[in-house]
Amino acid sequence: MSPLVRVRDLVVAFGGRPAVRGVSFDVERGQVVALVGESGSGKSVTARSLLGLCGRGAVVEADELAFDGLDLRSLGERQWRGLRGRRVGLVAQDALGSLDPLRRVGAEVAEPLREHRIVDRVRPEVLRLLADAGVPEPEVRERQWSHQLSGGLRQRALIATALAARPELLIADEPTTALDATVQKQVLGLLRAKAAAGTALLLISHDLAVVADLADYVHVMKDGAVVEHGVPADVLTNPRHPYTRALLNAVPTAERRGRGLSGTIPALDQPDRRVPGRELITVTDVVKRYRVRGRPPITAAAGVSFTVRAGETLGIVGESGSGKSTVGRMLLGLVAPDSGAVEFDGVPWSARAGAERRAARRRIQMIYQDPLASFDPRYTGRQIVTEANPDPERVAELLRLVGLAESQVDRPARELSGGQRQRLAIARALAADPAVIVCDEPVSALDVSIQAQVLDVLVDAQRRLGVAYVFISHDLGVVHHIADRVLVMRDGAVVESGSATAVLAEPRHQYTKDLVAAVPGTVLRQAQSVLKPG
Amino acid sequence: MTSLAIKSEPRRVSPAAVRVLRVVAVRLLGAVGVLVGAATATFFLIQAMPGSTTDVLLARTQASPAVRAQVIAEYRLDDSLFTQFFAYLGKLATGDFGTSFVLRRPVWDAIGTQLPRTLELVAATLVLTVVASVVLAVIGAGRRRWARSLFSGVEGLIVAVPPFWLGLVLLGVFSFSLHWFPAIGSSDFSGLVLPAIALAAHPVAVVTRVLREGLLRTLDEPFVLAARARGISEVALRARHVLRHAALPVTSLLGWITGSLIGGAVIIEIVFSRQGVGRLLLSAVQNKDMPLVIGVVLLAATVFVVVNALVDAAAWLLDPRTREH
Amino acid sequence: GGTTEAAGPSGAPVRGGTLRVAVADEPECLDPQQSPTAASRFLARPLVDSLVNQGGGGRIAPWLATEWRVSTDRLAYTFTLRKNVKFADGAVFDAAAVKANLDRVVNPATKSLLAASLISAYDKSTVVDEHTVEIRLKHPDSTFLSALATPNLGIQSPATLTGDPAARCATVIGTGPFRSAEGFASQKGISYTRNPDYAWPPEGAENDGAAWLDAIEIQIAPDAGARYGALTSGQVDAIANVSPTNARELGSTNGFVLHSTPYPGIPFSYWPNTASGPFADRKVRTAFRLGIDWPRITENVYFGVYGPAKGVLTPTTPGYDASLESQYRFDVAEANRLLDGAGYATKDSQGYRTKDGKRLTVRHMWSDAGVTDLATQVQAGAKEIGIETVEENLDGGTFVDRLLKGDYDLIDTNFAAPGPQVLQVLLGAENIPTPERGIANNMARYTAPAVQADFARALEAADQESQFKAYADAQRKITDDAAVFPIYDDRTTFGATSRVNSVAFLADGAPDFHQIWLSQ
Amino acid sequence: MVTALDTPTPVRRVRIPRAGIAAALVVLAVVAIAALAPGLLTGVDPNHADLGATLRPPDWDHWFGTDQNGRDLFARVAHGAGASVLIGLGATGLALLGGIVIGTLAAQTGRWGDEIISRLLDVVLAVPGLLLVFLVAAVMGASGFTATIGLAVGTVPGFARVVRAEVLRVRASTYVEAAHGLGHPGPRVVLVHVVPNAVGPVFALATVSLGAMIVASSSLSFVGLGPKPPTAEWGAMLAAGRDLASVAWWPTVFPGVAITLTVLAVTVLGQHLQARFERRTV
Ligand SMILES: Nc1ncnc2c1ncn2[C@@H]1O[C@H](COP(=O)(O)OP(=O)(O)OP(=O)(O)O)[C@@H](O)[C@H]1O
Ligand SMILES: Nc1ncnc2c1ncn2[C@@H]1O[C@H](COP(=O)(O)OP(=O)(O)OP(=O)(O)O)[C@@H](O)[C@H]1O
Ligand SMILES: [Mg+2]
Ligand SMILES: [Mg+2]
Ligand code: NI
Repeated sequence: MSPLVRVRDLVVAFGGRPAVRGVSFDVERGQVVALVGESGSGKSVTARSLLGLCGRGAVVEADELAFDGLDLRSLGERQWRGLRGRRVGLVAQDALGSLDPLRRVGAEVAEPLREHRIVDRVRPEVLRLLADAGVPEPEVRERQWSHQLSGGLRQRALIATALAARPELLIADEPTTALDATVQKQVLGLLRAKAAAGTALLLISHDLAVVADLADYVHVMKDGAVVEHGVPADVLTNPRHPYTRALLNAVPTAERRGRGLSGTIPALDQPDRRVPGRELITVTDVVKRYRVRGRPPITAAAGVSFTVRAGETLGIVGESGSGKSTVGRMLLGLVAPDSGAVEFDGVPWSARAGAERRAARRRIQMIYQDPLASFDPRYTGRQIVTEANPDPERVAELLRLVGLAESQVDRPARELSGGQRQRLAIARALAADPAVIVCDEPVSALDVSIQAQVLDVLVDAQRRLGVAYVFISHDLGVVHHIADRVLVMRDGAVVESGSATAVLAEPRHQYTKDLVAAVPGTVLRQAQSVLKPG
Repeated sequence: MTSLAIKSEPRRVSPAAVRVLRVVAVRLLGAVGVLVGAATATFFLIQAMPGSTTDVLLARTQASPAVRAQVIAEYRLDDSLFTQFFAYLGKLATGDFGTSFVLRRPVWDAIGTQLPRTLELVAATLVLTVVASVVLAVIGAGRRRWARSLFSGVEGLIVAVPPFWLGLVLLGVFSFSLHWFPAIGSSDFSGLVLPAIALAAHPVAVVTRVLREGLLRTLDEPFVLAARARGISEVALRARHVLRHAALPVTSLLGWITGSLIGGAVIIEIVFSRQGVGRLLLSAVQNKDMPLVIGVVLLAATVFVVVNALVDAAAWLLDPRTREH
Repeated sequence: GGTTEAAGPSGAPVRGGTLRVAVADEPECLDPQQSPTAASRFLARPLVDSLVNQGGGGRIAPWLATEWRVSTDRLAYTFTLRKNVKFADGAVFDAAAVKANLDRVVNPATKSLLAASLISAYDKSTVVDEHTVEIRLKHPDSTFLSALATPNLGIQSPATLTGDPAARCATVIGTGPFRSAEGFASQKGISYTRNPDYAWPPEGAENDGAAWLDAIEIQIAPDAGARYGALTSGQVDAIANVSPTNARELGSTNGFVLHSTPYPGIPFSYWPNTASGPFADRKVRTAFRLGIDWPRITENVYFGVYGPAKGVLTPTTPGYDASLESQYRFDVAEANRLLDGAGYATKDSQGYRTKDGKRLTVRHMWSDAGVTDLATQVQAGAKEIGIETVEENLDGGTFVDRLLKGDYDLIDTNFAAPGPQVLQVLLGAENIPTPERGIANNMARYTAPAVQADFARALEAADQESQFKAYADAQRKITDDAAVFPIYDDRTTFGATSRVNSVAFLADGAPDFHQIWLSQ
Repeated sequence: MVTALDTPTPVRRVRIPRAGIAAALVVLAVVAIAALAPGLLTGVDPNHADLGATLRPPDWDHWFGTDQNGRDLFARVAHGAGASVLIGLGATGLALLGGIVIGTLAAQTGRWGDEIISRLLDVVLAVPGLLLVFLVAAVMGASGFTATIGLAVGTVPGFARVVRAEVLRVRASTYVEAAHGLGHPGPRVVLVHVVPNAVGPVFALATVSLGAMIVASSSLSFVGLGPKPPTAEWGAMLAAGRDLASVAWWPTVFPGVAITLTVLAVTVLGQHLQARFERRTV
């Protein structure tokens, strides 16, 4: 029997610029095929060519582009519509925006049912689909709008819409990007069940860990072309292409702790000689509640206590909304606790005012998840750092330290790439000669390979300058990689703390155990343990 | 891996009716405040006009001193400003807008006879604006770049033509030369056509642009891709998904436009010799007919307040996201 | 096409039809007893009749009063009233009605802005019998009968006089040839229907019965171009106040006729402030009058529709003295000589005359945008003889304020009136506007005793001949004194399709709807 | 008519052909010369009435013909640029200044100050722009100055709201927090980071609204509430030429074309600038 999908030498170009160049792959019935690769490598475009929805101005050419023997290259609009939703379902990349915010969730799920006249009575089917997709209380959810649903629920509702007309192929484009580890686990489970039930699955991800656990076959893409393919176990343990190897190396995990991830900073291969110094920050029993009119108050910090020592890295992990950022902002004195105290250098923020407070501020800096938002849009890279330290030599030195070339820093920051922007943010933070830098999800928005570079820069700077980090992240791998000590937060409270290895390798608290267990990548971890460094 | 996930917290809020009532009450209070403010500002502005009210009222007439005294006494023009002001406010509170100095009849009556004509014009203009913009925007949205440029060029041109000049041209061509439409008067539908077109030209251009850009922007939204991926037709896509989104910014824009149409109607009413509040106001201002001027200002402000309430209600209906607050 | 002064009937009149008219101005109040505007007179005339009628040549003719007697001290007028006259509401016209009207007009509660001052001499009325009324004056007033002839003192149904005067701002009920059920709607207009019982037109009227027209519909259209468009596009049958450009065009368009008649009274004129400023000097005034080519300006601005003025009164005004016309000539040399003589012999760098280093500047104050073009051209003309005119376009409030203070050099106005008595209204010493007196019409602030004496003589005059003689003397002195710069003779214009027949004008320039008829 | 007084026209990026921008620049250059130094375009006095040459059609001596008073229309159209454009510019400038100051004040004076200022703005906003100008004209007398003030007053609330919202947005932005984190004093942060970043949108809005202001100012003159005669002003010239339309086309056509071209050029350029601004920040 011929494969369900057969693609040979697919080329997609936008305005003469090819985004996909010569991709070939097959998807068999009931098979999970994965496309992995960094951002912009052409994964989404490749997948969408199966629906004829590559976007305005796309020119699609292929030697073969067939679905169940049907030649997709010559389809008219009507035939495409018969295919879309009915035979091929799409869970589009931007799950949070893929449900029409002005329509009820139920209407969205019902749309393909009505369009393709799948059932006579739509509502029971909608409820069944929602329940199937793992949406609790479907009767309630069906009547809600997407903004009333959490990210995980939206993702599941979207999957329900894609599966509504019982397609033979489901394309899932980054189905878990925006999700917490625990929710991610549930969604992946759902997809796995669908695949097991016979639906073919084309899975797209930049996350090797996700792919490795789920896929029967993997295609690694770079710059619009497939550079390597094979069954996951093969590709991950025995990468032939340097790109695949670099990609694997870049994944931060406990196993790679203390080593460079990107291979760009040789100094990191020297042993780490840091010794934690005196206590810089003491947090005692802080409580913070947010009151929003018409709702019960939210406890973002419920009696949190900890210390930060000079030169160490304290990791804070926890799911979204657990109060990580709130605690971070309290360290900077940006948020005043309702009770309890945050002492910096032995003096609580509440006791500092005016010039003294401003001077203390300089000694504790912050790095944000979205670095661009933290730069004045009118400033060039150099101006941004100069604002923190007027000494041009020191500025040049720091820019060099974070690996920014002279040619890059005299441009507006928005013209820099994501990784470069984050390096600039690090340079600015360092320019104030701080004792502590609070990093709030500094690498969450970055690709694995870029993330690796930024993490390396952070580690390098710490080793050279002895600055302490408070490193906030929901990514256990990253925290495990960089942190000396870890706090695990849940609903504003610290549920567990201790050395990184102790907490994350042998969690004691049930919540931590769940978190750790939810992290995908069993296959990947096994693979990495056999992978040779370098 | 980002932290965009939004927690769905159980919403434990006061019953919807109570919430709506509170919103309505707050709005009403705000509206009254705006109206009182407008009345106050207008009252003192008018008092700042040069020349005594009596002189302006009796300008170019040969009223005898006895008549003069009568006018002063009847309109209490010899009271102190503040006495006049509070007396006026007091009457306003009871719904009494006073009597026009010049027209010698209740302000409400004077406005009431002209108001329907102006409202007619404004309503016709709004309908025309909405219909024409939707049609033009939908036609203009799917086009190639050069066609879009052409569309926006024409829009720019329309916005640049002063409406009164457009009115004159329309009159010259369609009334004076072709005799298709009446040259004066406002009694029937055919008399409404040209003024509505002249008044609607600007709004149509502006709304079309906003709507078309809304359409284009919405067509880029991820949920459009998702909807297309379900196999729905382009027509259904536009009708069910896209137009509503594009209409969102337009509702608030229409609110603004309705407010400004009252001002624009003044000019158009003059050009087309139409009955209306605009001409009433122009002469009231010239005659320093204080009660009448305040009456018209209050009317316009009321329209503004009401329309904006409607716009908010429309947004509330159209966009469930705004219902949270 | 064509132009008529006052068309006679063309063929036999036909009854029926509705005449649609567009007019420029609307009154703020329909009732002419209250409103001072010409618009209220225009719109009320078809509804109300007057005791007497003033026809061509200023002659007073019987109307609702069939005859009258004036006492020798000229303080008592006894009117004999026409019988069988009915108001539109069915009430009977009688002596009590006349008394009620006049008493009501002078009652301050009516807030009459013109009518009351027209009969400022009025003392009281006495009902002698049902059809005889005696009116007493406080002092003799030779303008009294003319005043009674205006629509401002038209007789209205007594029942309507008792209530709130404001009610009559919409509906006026009189004995006229037409009646209006809905009355006047602001910005819209008014509709009239024929009064079928009408049988009491003024003496000498061509039509001595009910009006020919079934109905008249009057629409308000302030813009001249729009009115003209409405006429030429067939939306209306006639328009009042045809703009000069349109008037010229209409005269040469087939199917349309421009009906026009000069207004009696005072031409449109510039009035110098003779009390202070440069125009206090008679030489400067005379130079201003002689040195500007008024006829040419009039031709430029009004396209020959209005004729240049040749005297203090318009030629059609009774009592007009034609012998003075030669004085109103264009003579730059004489003007310059006079100005040199007045001490303005030197000129500054911009070509304006100076005296003691001060430029000869006059300030022209106005508040009506309609005179802009005229003012512009007068300014240009004055510059030719070295006089600078500063145009001061003021808002109503400031205008009145400065008028009362006499803070101006030039001001413009015309004044339609049926007879030479108007001279006193505009040049009588008692009519100088002052803060105490309020607005009045002697804007020249003219007080020459000899002229005032002529006015007094005219007022006392026993017969029209001696009255006119006194006014002729006044005209000569005013001309010699250059107390006014007449510019053009205003005309009333009425453009109509050629279906509209027998268009004639009343004394104050309004068309006489009673005798107009429509060809079928 | 929709004027800038009333609508915060949300105009999005429209790609304007290069030729269009060039043409707009040429038009604006000519208008600018006419507004600032009309003597460079014509040596004729716009108020010189040649009583012997009234209402002449365009010819070699009078490119645009003469008006009823024998004044050269080319000179009047050229000099008219000053009135119309300067009123538009002046009103926009005043509105910008007022909008920025009031908007910043509203955002910075805390809850009560904000509430009071916002409610006052609401009052002004509730009165349609043109009505407001009528009122101002009635109080201060019709003149170019009043028209400027009236238009500006009507526009300030719209601008102030935008500025207020922007200041609030910018103040809550991460980069302002970062600047505070560097230990800079509050006022410095407001002046160096908040205000400059907050005024961008209102400047973009102003470039677009300038065109609408010019249209509005000519509308005012058209109904007699603009600069007084004999000042040459496009709207007033149109009004004056209106009665002559049946005998002479030139008094209405040239000023009308002048307004339209100017506003078109201003709008095109405004959109171009706005597009550039958006590209810079997005
Ligand atoms: N509609 C379009 N017009 C022009 N270029 C496009 C369009 N869609 C995609 N591209 C370009 O094609 C390339 C591949 O895009 P694609 O979305 O397939 O990347 P991806 O691998 O899915 O990346 P990511 O992980 O960020 O989703 C990119 O350079 C992108 O800019
Ligand atoms: N300014 C605020 N006003 C009201 N509620 C707030 C505010 N800031 C945070 N919260 C609430 O406090 C809780 C904790 O928020 P916080 O940002 O600290 O979580 P987090 O752990 O950083 O989550 P994430 O991983 O999504 O960034 C959340 O429920 C959030 O909605
Ligand atoms: Mg993608
Ligand atoms: Mg956070
Ligand atoms: Ni991630």
